[in-house]
Amino acid sequence: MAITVRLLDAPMNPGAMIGPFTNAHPGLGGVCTFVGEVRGGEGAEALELLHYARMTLPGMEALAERANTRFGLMGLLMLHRTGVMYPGEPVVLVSAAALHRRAAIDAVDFCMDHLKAESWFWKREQRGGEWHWIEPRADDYAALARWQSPQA
Amino acid sequence: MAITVRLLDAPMNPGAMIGPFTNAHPGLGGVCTFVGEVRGGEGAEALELLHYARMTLPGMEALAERANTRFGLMGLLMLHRTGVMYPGEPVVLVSAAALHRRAAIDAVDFCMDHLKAESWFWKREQRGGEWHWIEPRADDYAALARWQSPQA
Amino acid sequence: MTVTLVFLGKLADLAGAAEREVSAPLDWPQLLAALEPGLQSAIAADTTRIAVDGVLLADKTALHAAAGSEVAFLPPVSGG
Amino acid sequence: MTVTLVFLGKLADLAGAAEREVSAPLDWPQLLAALEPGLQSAIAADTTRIAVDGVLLADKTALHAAAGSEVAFLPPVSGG
Repeated sequence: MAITVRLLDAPMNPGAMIGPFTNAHPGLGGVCTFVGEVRGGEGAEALELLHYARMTLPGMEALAERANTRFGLMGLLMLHRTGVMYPGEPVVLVSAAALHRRAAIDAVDFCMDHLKAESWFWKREQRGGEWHWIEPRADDYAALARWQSPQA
Repeated sequence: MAITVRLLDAPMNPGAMIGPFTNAHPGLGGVCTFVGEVRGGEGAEALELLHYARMTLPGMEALAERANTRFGLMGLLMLHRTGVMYPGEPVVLVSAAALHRRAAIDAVDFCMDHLKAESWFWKREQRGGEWHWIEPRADDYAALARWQSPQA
Repeated sequence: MTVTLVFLGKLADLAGAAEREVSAPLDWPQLLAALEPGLQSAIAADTTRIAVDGVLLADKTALHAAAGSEVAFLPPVSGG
Repeated sequence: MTVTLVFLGKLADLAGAAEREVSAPLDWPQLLAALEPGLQSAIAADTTRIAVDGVLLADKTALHAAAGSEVAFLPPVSGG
């Protein structure tokens, strides 16, 4: 079992991460990977992700430990960009390896929901040359509620 | 929007598929990918996947179309091995690109559940030099029930 | 002229071959009469589906296969 | 000796800087007294959390920061 959690201030290459991660976990049944990118369109020119060094990475590490315990993973890779990014650039990558597909898929889903709604990142978008803060979205909190029943 | 569905009778390299697939869909919000491998351990030496050429690929293509319609995808890649495979070899890869993470993750989950429980594949495992057919599992059918309520 | 029978998954082991030719036309009673007892009961089992030329039959006892048709016997698929 | 205030997200725009030093020690009434009105109300808002040296306060009015401490103001995180 290996948990790798990183904050990156330069572009990442998801394809280059997934092969070695998969190969590092022989005996696994499945690997689920989610890569989130800066969306183009809608006039957004750039996205800036701010964090609080003292709390953001420790919070992600605690989340990775919770996911590992809850889903019984064989490996978990959690990478998140900070800084200014442009449409098409990867922002976040979560990859979970497990004996069974259900654990791998659910772990990625769980980590993404918690990264979006609970991790210490603040975002702003540049439109027409001006930066605008992105406000929290109600459906991000709603997504968390899915994980709160004892069975879920 | 591009749907790619393939049956492969030789080893696949998931890492090499995901980068080009992601790059082919600019403007996307997220890509979710599941790769299932032949599990090692438990004494299995090899896995053989048999299919029925006349129905297996058309069935996968119909599944891909259903997932595309249901989740409003930007792209879907569905690859499945046939033939004899050894522990650690990829068996199946499903990758979905969408504007939002929920659609991408749910589409992969939906496709995997239906590939496992409804697609025309028959598996046997070699243990101690002998081939044994793998029987259907009740939890594969239970997984399908999750997708049958109108909201799900 | 014949109908081709295709035995999938473990039905091929039971049939001793993946394919077999039988005389056309073929309906359900004729099919059962053409099969040895072990195979007959495996194919009559509720969990075995039949497809004619790639199309599943809703009711397999309604089988009517003409010369040149392919009749496939599909046992339950194996989950992963 | 001082306490370092750290303004995260859009609170940094409101404060005009990401950090600010104030005299130690610092409790909740002293904090409010040290801030200009716009920032004061933003920090008093229910959705703004406070962390001292990386640890969130359950009740921010219980703030007690000693000299050398870092007090961070965390507005709601932005979903994706």
